[in-house]
Amino acid sequence: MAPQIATVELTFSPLPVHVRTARLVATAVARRGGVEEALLDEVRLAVGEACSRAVEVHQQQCPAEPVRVELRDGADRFEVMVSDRVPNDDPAGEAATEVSPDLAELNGDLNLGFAVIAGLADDVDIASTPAGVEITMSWPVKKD
Amino acid sequence: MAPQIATVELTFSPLPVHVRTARLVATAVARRGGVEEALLDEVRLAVGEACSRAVEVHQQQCPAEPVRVELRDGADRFEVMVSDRVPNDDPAGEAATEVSPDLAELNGDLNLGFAVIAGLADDVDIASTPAGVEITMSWPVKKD
Amino acid sequence: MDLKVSDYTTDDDLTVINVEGEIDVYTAPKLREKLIDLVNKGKYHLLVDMEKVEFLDSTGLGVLVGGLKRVRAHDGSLELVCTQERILKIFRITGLTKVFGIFDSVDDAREHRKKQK
Amino acid sequence: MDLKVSDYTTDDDLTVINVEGEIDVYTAPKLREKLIDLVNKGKYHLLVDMEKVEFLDSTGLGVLVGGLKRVRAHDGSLELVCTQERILKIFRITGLTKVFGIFDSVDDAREHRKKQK
Ligand SMILES: Nc1ncnc2c1ncn2[C@@H]1O[C@H](COP(=O)(O)OP(=O)(O)O)[C@@H](O)[C@H]1O
Ligand SMILES: Nc1ncnc2c1ncn2[C@@H]1O[C@H](COP(=O)(O)OP(=O)(O)O)[C@@H](O)[C@H]1O
Repeated sequence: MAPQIATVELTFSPLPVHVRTARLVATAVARRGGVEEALLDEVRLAVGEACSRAVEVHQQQCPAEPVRVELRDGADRFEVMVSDRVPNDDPAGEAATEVSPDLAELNGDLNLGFAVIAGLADDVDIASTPAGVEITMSWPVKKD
Repeated sequence: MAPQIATVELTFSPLPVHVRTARLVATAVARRGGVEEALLDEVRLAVGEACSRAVEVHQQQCPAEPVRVELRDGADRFEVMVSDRVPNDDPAGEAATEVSPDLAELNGDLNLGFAVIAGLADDVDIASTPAGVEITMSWPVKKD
Repeated sequence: MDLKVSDYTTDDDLTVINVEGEIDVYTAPKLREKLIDLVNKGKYHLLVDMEKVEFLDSTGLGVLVGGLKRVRAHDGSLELVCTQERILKIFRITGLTKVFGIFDSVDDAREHRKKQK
Repeated sequence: MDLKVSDYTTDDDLTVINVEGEIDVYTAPKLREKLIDLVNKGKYHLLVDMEKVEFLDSTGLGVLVGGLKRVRAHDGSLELVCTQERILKIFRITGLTKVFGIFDSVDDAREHRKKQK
């Protein structure tokens, strides 16, 4: 795939209200980038989940640091990367746990957020870097 | 006034389509920040003008550099700063020129954009820094 | 879009909670408070009407699961009314369709409840 | 919101241009092309109906001013139909209410035109 440029980048203080802004921006840019209407709901939800998670870990560990969302409008994929500044998290491990419908299991932290992301994004990559966790998701684009 | 933090920051490649994203974000954040409904039209328009101008100068001088919009949700003002990376521009000088309705004058560059910003923002500051031009605009906020 | 939450209790002792708007990380605390409040008042049979919910994320799911755990501790129930495909999809993805009773209408849920008695 | 532009010419030789949507830095080129195209076809009396315009910025104003200059070069006219306060405000702020004839309806503009002949 050809290298993609970050066309729109959003950074925001880790507050729940800004997750709404992130959803709004991601959906608008995805629509303009050619993501099909039917997929926009998935973009909205998956980006919201990734941002909610980042806001949560920032509030616990570094409330002064902003959360970053990069939107890359590529030739054939619309890509979103949500990055936090909290390293040593183990999101991939958590994500690997299948969500079981067994009520007994609902006592623990279900990580429903990761289940939603995994279920919605066409392609998901979760990377733990020394700087923090990067969740990259993408959807196909129909260019006219 | 107490120091304000940049709650939301948007950077985007200098393309007209992203000016629409900037308008959308500024309006949404202003609404949530407590700017009155009646003023949101002004926020939308003024932020759009400042971004259109920045996109235009970037396209001419540095198409690879992003335009930046900072939205600061302060205690009593909602503040927007649009910055470009093109120094040696003279926006303040241009802005100082009153728009004359004389048709004879319409041959030159009218800088209607600055006229709109000046007419709409409650408070406008245009600063030419070595890095580029920063247009800061603000509106009152009603906190509940 | 803010969240509106209201409730009423039927004569067969079912408390119907009407939720309208977006249930997300920003508004979910409001729904959570409502559920806690009802349980504290001794309402252990809850039916959350999701027909006017425009958006639901995992925080919202978590609040519903939390509510379910609370009412179960009192041998109660928490069921849902939902016919919107986009909302149902989120329950399906997370496997929660198997945890919640999901009905097409408040009447359907009441009917079901009567049969079980 | 994309921009829709269409036109028709009345029997008194006035070309009415219907504009619908947002006229901004992204869509203004489309309106500009339409105006240039009409002038190239010998249409020098233009009336831009702005009633369905939802957003107008200075780029849009610039295009209208550009159109006015073009038709003036042929002793023509470019006038507007606009009653929306939020759009009128932008013409007022920039002093352009004194440059454009602005009417409440297409009929008003045609009436005015007949009287001037
Ligand atoms: N965002 C979430 N992601 C995954 N699970 C959640 C989330 N929020 C809540 N839960 C689940 O719901 C349960 C109840 O959570 P909560 O509503 O905070 O009530 P409680 O006060 O009982 O912890 C948690 O134990 C957890 O299993
Ligand atoms: N964004 C703008 N801001 C201010 N004035 C503008 C703008 N765009 C156009 N104009 C004015 O409109 C005139 C016509 O511009 P334009 O539509 O590009 O046609 P032309 O091909 O004649 O330059 C310009 O000379 C200028 O005075």
